[in-house]
Amino acid sequence: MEPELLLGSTLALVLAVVFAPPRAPRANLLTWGLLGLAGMAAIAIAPTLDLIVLILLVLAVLQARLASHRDFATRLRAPVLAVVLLALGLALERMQGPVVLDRFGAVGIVAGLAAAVGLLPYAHEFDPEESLVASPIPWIAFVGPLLAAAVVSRASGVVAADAGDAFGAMLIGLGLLNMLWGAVGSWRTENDAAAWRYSFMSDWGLALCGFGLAIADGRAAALIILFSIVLGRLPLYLWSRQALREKVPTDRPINLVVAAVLAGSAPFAGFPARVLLLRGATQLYWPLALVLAAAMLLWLPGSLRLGRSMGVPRGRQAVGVAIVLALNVLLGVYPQPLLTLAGL
Amino acid sequence: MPSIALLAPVLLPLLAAGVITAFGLGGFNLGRIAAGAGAWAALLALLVVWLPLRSTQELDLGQLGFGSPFQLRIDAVAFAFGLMVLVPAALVLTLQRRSWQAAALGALGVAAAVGAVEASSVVLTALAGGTAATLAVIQLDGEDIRAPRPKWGMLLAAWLALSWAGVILQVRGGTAAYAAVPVSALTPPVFALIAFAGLLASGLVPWRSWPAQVWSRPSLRAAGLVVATLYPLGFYLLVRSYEMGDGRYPHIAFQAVLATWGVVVALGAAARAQSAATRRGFLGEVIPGIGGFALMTVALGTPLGLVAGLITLAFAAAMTGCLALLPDRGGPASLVAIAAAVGLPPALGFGARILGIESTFEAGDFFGFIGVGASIVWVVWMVAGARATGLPAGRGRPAPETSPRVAMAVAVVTLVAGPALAVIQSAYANPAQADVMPFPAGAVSGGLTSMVTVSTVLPVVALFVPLLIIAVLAFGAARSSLIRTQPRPPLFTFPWTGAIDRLRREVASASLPEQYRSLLDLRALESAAAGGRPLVWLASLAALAFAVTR
Amino acid sequence: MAQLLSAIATHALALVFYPGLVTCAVFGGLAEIAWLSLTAGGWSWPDLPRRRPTPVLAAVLVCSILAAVQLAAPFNPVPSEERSVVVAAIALAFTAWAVLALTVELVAEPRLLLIVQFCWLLAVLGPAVQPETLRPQVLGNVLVPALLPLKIACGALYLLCLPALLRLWPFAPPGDRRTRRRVDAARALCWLPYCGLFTTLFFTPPGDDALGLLRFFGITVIVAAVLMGVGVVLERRGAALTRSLYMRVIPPYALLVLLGAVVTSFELR
Amino acid sequence: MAGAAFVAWVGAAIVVLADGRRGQALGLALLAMSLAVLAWPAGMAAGSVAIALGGLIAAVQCWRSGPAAWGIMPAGSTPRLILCIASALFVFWLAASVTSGPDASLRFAVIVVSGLMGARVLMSRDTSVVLTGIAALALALGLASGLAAQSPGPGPAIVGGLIAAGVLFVPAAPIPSAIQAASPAPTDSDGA
Repeated sequence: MEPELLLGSTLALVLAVVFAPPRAPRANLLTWGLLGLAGMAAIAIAPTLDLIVLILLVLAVLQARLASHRDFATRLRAPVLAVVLLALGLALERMQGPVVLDRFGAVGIVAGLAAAVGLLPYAHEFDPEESLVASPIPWIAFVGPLLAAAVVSRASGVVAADAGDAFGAMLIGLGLLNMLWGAVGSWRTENDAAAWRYSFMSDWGLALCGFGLAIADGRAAALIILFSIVLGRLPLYLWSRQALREKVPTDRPINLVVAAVLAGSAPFAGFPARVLLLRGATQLYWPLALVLAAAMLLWLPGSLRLGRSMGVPRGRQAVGVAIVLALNVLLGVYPQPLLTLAGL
Repeated sequence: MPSIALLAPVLLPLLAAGVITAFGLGGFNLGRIAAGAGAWAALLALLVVWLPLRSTQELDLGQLGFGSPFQLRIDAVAFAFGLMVLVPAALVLTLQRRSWQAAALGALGVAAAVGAVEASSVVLTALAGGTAATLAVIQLDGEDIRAPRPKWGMLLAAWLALSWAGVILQVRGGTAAYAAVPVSALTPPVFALIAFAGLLASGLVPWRSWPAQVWSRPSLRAAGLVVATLYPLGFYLLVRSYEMGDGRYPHIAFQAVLATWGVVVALGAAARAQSAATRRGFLGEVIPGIGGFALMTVALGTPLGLVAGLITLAFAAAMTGCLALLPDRGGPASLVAIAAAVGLPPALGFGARILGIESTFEAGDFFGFIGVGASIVWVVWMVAGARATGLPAGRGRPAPETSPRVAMAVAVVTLVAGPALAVIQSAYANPAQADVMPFPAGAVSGGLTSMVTVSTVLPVVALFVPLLIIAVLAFGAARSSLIRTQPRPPLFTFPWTGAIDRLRREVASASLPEQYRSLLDLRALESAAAGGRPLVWLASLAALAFAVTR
Repeated sequence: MAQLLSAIATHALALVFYPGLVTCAVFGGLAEIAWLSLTAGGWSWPDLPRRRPTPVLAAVLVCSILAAVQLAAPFNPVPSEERSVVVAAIALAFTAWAVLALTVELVAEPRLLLIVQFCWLLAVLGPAVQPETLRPQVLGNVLVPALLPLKIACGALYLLCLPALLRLWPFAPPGDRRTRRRVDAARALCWLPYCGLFTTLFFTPPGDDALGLLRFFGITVIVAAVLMGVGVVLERRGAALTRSLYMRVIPPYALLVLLGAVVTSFELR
Repeated sequence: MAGAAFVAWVGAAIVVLADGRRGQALGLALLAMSLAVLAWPAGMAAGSVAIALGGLIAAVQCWRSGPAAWGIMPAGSTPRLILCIASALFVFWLAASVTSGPDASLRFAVIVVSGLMGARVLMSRDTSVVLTGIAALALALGLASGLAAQSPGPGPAIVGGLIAAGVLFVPAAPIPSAIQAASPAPTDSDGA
């Protein structure tokens, strides 16, 4: 799953740089994007979770060193918490002791993952005025997907069988929390940029549920969702920043199409992911599918708001939006090549 | 015919959308020509694929990636519903002027709807139907964002529910393909999901739902197309359910409840129609009303009921095309359209409803009472139709989007199509019914001149042809100038409609009492949860640790 | 093809002559004259011959003859298996509302009329639920003891509704400014279908012979006479009593009939 | 080994309790040496060297930056002291009593150092203190792989050493002046 996500992230970076708005700092974006990609490549090839945690620490320090509205220590808090939790979780899993220790280890890994990505209840502090590269957005939308895939896949070899259920249940629980909070937050919060951040969270909720289901359908759903974050939501957010500053909501058809992409409507990538998620949940425990199906409806109001906040893309940006839409349609209608590539 | 030809009815509108977009970006609006051509070509392709063989054809293009193969199938049901979608869509796309963006979206919507009908499995139908719904919302909002449109959430809920039903079938039965689902997999809960999806997708509710609301938009370009493409899809699911259930729903209670619900839907539409302030208001209720009758008969679970339902749906499709092109002014076009809508004998609507009511009696048990109810609802429709002939026209649509002659022609065709009821039944409805109900007990027969049911024979040609001639002579001799246009009071209002509106307003305006607001201060909650506070993190960790020890 | 043409010719004959247009016009004309003689002390020709007909009359004509050919009248050219009580009921239902198309002022007590029509439909279709057939003569022939009470109750309801449906009640439309009462051509066309349908549904079907003809029309004439009698009584008692009858007596009675139909169906399952 | 684990705790506690550069450097040096000693018998000779070197380089860099003072246990540091003692007792109970196996000292050191360094980073807003904490954390993470049943080799320890050695050299970008003026002055002990 990691190589595919690395590929997706690379493509997202290319899109972001090539079709960036005129006043966007392209060089900065490219430099830090490439650095992030290097870190992600290292994560993808890292053989153990220990190394992944160390790479995560490096990336966190490097990002925290960027000029930002928030101070260095504040920006490092959540990633360091993630590193510590992951490390403690790993240590507990590796010790011989009662089962509850294994479960606590699972808690550490899951909480560490949430903290690394910036999901509830370990959300990173968010400043809407902050530059993109220095903000928590790269964690939740660029590095996070691959990191999560790597952590979950490596953790399966570390987490004891007795704690496997707790591991999955926690992922699903945090997934539901993020889905609900993110969907409601992206709808109700006052600030449009914060709404975008919450919308990432809600998508992550689906991905966590997918990982938590621990069956092929769940993993496939998570992969598609993560791809849609990297190749859909992230570029769209990037291109919406200018309009967010200008605070001019628009109601053109393109805004509705973007809203449809963000809401996971058919035929965009979110839809098959939801179908797979429902299938996985049905196999595991059907009431979960009911809860998921109900929660999936919460995406719409927030997505409509975000779609309207995007303004009317023009010039290169419009081309970029068209490419993102096309990719999402392709992924939504025919995800099989991606899943085959990922061995799912 | 190579099986790849099955793609043509979907691909041709898609191709048209591509061409329109390419030219549109170049500054040329090919909208009407290309979109119309795409839709007509798709219709032609459907006819060419189906008519020579008149047997099921399939095309398998491998797995799509969500447990569902990309398998298309054209059988009699797909053919029937394909026609229901394509004929009115082609009419409105050809005759209404629209921007290239709207035309491209319209063509895409047509392709998606046809895709939903051609899909061989529940999940694929959900994907295509969901796409059609998304495009419908975009079309409507793109045309006029302030005008009424279907609630996106409702449509999404419908197609998500269907997706869920599909994946349950995949998990429990190993497949969600209509033709291969084991009968035991279509359990009551799964069917309940499908029925819920069907009702929501077509807005089949007794209160004023989107199929009625969209007709009150200032412009009816997008509305007509959306009703043409989306409205039949909910019924399609209910018809296909017979195929999955081997000719019946999992429990007879579903038939009774859905058939009753259909009558209630038709009654709701009739009640609103008889109290409409304008003719446009009345016409807006026509499609939901016909839909209610169609639901009643489709849900009965008998061959006659299904045949009647399919004919009623074909009638609804024709009326959709007619109403989308009808101008907001008096004159013969409006009169003929109203006469056709209420089912004046010997119109197609008359024959279809007569068959539908007969089917309830022949269904046995208590279904006959549903037929009595349907007759009563029809009477309300008669009142509404008679009243509507003299109502003020309404809002006044832009002239370029109307085509009074074609609208009148379509209405006249439905009026004079009563004698062709048996032909429609034999060529159109019977094969579809036979596809989904393999056991022919109670099937409709009678050839091309009569409709023979268990208890009666309806000699449509022998009876309706002379009646039609008499009607033409009688109405031809009559003076229509006597009809006085005037505001007309409603005959009745349901006592509880006001209460429902009041309740809705109260719920919408409900707010938390002042003294409790601090408990649910969203901003404070937001800053606590997403503010990056270590104490919150620690507490969360403790909560997780506590949870895993349970 | 010849068979089809022959069928068309037969049905055309039925629609135009017997028991269609001509028969309806003659029967209805006589009934109208009798009714006007009873209530107004005399009669005059309808407006029809002097002017082009209204769309209302056209609609009533089409619907009433369609209903008429569904009757179990002896020598009816339409074969018995081709008749349907639903067709008759719905076609007749149209006739009550056609006038509303012209203007609202020509319909007296429309709400009341609507309620009465609901009750009448129950009376017509209620007996068809349990036998699961819609052929009028089969329904007329039903003599199953368990179904007889329901049949009788429905017959009574039918008769109670007819004065309203034929407008033999003391309500004048608000827009009716005529000083002299004329033969109502539209109503004239409805006498035979309404009364004949009662004979068809609630009496055993007559044979295709002179006696049968006499029996059918005899009963139908009696029904018409009873209706006129009821109409005269209502005229004399005034609008208040009539409204009270149709608002307070008939709907509850119809509900009882409905209940009876449900109970009967349940018992005979 | 038990002594090395104790020294590791002492080093970590000094990092937590000290606000001056000298105190931090001392804690880091003690920590690096003790962790290196613990890594050696865990089959990570190369890793042990990397941890020692990385830790010492970090300690030297730390000695050269920040306020030139020891600053051990300044006023108001009682909560930090309690944290150090309580965490030591808790982790000792966990490593020695709750869990089993031969590497109790290693378990103790990894958990207590990771925990204390995490707490130190979360508590402080001072950049040099945070960086010192991160360097120490990196060393502990490098050692943590030694807990695995099948050793992953010296890779993590070497990477941990490299991070520790390099992290204090990373140049910090200044906070934009406008924001600096608007923000309250950072303190070393807030959150403590």
